[in-house]
Amino acid sequence: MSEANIYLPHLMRIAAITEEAPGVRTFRLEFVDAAAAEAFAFRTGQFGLYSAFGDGESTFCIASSPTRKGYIECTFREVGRVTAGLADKEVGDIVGFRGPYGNVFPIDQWQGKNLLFITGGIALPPLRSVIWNCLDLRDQFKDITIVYGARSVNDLVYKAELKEWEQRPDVNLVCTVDPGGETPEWTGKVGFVPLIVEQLAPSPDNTIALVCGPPILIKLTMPLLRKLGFGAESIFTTLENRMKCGVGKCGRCNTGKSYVCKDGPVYTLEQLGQLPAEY
Amino acid sequence: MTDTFEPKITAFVCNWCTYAGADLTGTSRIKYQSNVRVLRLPCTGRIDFMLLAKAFARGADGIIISGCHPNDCHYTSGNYHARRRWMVYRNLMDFMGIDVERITFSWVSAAEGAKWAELVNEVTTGIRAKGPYTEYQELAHTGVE
Amino acid sequence: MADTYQLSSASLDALFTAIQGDGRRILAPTDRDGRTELNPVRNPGEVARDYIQTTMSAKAAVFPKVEQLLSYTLAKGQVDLVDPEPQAVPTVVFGIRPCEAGGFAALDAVFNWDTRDKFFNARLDQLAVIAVGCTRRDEACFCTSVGGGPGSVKGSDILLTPWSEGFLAEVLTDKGRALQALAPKGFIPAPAVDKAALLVDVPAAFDQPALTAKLPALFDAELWGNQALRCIGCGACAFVCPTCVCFDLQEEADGQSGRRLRSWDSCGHSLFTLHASGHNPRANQGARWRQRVYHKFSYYPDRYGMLGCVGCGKCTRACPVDMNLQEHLLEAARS
Amino acid sequence: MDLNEKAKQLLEAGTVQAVLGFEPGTHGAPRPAFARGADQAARLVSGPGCDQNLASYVTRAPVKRLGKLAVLATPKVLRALLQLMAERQIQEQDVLPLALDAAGQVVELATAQAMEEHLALEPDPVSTQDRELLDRLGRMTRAERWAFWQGELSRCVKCYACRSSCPMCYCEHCTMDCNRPQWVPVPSHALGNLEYHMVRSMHLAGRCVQCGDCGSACPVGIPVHLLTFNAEQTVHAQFGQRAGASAKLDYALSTFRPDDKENFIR
Repeated sequence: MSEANIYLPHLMRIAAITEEAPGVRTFRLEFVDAAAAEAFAFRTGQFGLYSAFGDGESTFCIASSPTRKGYIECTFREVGRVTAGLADKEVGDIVGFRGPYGNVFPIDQWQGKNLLFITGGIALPPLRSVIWNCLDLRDQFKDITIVYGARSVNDLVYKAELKEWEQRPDVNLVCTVDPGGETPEWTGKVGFVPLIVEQLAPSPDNTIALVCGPPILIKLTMPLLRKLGFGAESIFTTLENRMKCGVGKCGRCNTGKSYVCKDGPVYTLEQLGQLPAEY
Repeated sequence: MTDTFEPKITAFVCNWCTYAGADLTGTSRIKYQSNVRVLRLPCTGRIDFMLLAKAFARGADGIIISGCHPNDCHYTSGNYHARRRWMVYRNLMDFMGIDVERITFSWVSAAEGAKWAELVNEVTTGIRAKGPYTEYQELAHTGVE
Repeated sequence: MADTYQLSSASLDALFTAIQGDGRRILAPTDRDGRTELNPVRNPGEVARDYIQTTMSAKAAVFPKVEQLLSYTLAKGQVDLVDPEPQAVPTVVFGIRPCEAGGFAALDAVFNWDTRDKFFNARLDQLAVIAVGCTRRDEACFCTSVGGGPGSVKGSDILLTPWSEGFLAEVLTDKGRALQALAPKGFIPAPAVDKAALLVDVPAAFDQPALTAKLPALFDAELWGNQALRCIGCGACAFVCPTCVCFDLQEEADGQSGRRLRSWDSCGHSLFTLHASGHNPRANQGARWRQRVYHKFSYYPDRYGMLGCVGCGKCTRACPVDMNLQEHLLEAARS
Repeated sequence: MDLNEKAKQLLEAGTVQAVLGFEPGTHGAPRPAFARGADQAARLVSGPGCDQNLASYVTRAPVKRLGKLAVLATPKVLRALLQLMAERQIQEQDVLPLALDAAGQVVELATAQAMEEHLALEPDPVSTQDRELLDRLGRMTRAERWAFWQGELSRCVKCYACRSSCPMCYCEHCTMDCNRPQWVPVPSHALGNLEYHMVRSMHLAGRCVQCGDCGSACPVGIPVHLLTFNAEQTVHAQFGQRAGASAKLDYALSTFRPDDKENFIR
């Protein structure tokens, strides 16, 4: 018998499908094989390759928290062949999952710190995993602030959870939509995420910032945080490189000497500074 | 050839003429062999040469491709474009060694129910004699380790 | 010191026969239709005579251009997944050059970094390499600039050096000794011979460690864009290269059954890093050409402690527009 | 004035920002080169071995960003430029073709008409090697032709050098790069190779200027140029037009004549 086939996915049954926003869905996946379910463990920040059998594999983060046992969740937007294949699936259908891959958000080093989450659109899923992980260990962290924006109210994902975070006294949620994206009933802010962060002017003291979003959000938010005094080693992000194997071999995610699927996807701004701007 | 071989014939037909012609074949109670699988397209001008290639790759042993006679096209010039395309494609396939005799090009009008039946019967019998197009159907597994 | 023998042409015949008797195929350079490529051979007579190298490399013996990683059948709510056993044919590659023999280590470094690739390992296990030292070279060769040489033993199980009417044979590994054991009488202890004198001279062209140290600072130099103006963005260099390991995973399904195939890929192609959003971190050919150089001469040493290039020059010979790697590396070293 | 002086003059006067020609490369063999300053004009060479179709660079973004281009115009380059004009990819003023007369003196062909007249003088002969292979193929049975092409295409690794070296393959997003639907399989197994080369040849029917660069670019020596030549030959024989003959040529497969003759439609 030869070695294990590192490209062989686990079979997962879709337990639940949530429509998050136009073309954006969340799958709750449960292992078909009980032994695999038992053996499976991951840490927040890790990702996987999800198979729509017949169309291929796509890379998404594991959007659920490791503290929630028995299932994993992923959130994706229908943009290509595989995500369209996944979007056709119904509850009970089988998809594939390979993982967990990549490194982690080091939340065990953030005890007693304030956490500042800054994200936009469907970049919330990777940070949502961290948020729920920290909320399930709430007493280990001081203030938790979440700045989350989307193009319009309808484009906000995890709408139910946003309400839950809003009502929680121990979470400071600042929700915003791009100008023109608001609805009459909208009570949150209106403005681009970097602008809202500037208005919020969060203090860098004893604070870890997690930033995740489209290149434009990263481009505007990072210098702002630096200006506010955040150290490059305390700003974290997760990269979205093109990936195929997820195990550091196929070469796609190679950026500088780093393989984003092995050495990332989680990087501090300081680590990003050592990589060539090729991500 | 064991007599159990029943060829799969794929027919790409235009909606306005040949499909209607085939319909007429049925209403005229004219019998023809059931090996043909009819695919209806708006016009022969819509029939991309890759559809033929995919048909062979997915197990067709013979192909019929048929539409309105020149000057009868519902869209005026679809069949004229198709004709030019077929002229180039047929030569290219032949040059590459693909068995172009497995592909029958034809004009069948909406009134030619009998011609449709005759076409299908003749093609089916011919392909049955030729046997399955295995050399093409094996391509997907050749060169994979 | 490896055990060195002399091997006559007749003994080589016997070795070929014994190897095939042991159920192994022999791949060697052959001259057919004006091309020198690796093909199955039965006896040394079929092996090409006067060649510098083959066009395609021997990597295909361990990393085929297309291989099936898994297959499945689909039914409503049910997937039957099949994990295939790799079909590793016991193989002896004969007659490749020492540079190329050194390439397998670079492949192994990636395929077994942290996780192990069972397909590659199954084939590498079944492979033995009998390289033949170089008595000819051309302007594309630069093995001595990257730690190799016309008589380098790295990566070979047996290294033959053309000598008088037969060969000097250095048996270097267990696999080499296993081959020797198949036809032991042919291996006669050899007198001390100056091997270098029998081989072509390949003066080193550039100081590779200095170049590797210099590359990070050269990342944003215009040099790469200027060189790549001529590059047409095909994959010829990557696909002939004995150390290029990048691959693509492709899904092919037909109704109720499907398979996942691995095939060679190239960082020279624009799609290689294209995001679903349309963003492409390497949007122009200059960045892609630079990636080829940096991956082999900067990232490989950083990550795997070895180079991703053996200086064989296959990429230069195969390139439709003569992107001469050695020449462009020299230009970078001097800039 | 010879090529080097003309290039120097054009670059110094700023008439063009780059002169695309050939320079000596590995083993002295000519390779494409951009002279982007008067000082680089002396590098340019011409004559035997300068037979790559430089027109394949003309539609590329990095080359367009250089500004106005002069290009050493062998007959195959002129045919490709005219075909690119016929397909509205470039206009007369974008490129300044520099043809060389028998004495090696530069003839500027600033207009499409000048290019067409110059071309009429020098048709490109089919090489003897191609002629022999085409004759051999002509004598083969269908099964033998199938075996021949399956043998040749089995060596294809889909490096796409044929596509990348073709002046007429300028599409931003090639059919091969689309995966919705995945028309042609990406891996280079027998089906993927056959379908790729079939699509490539069909997409060049009536557009291929028969320069042969795809065949010479192939690292494993597959005579893929004979496939596009076949498609182009049919267009010439059946529809009486030849790609690259004029800047005002209609695309053969999007025009027709009601009386197009064929002998196989029942």
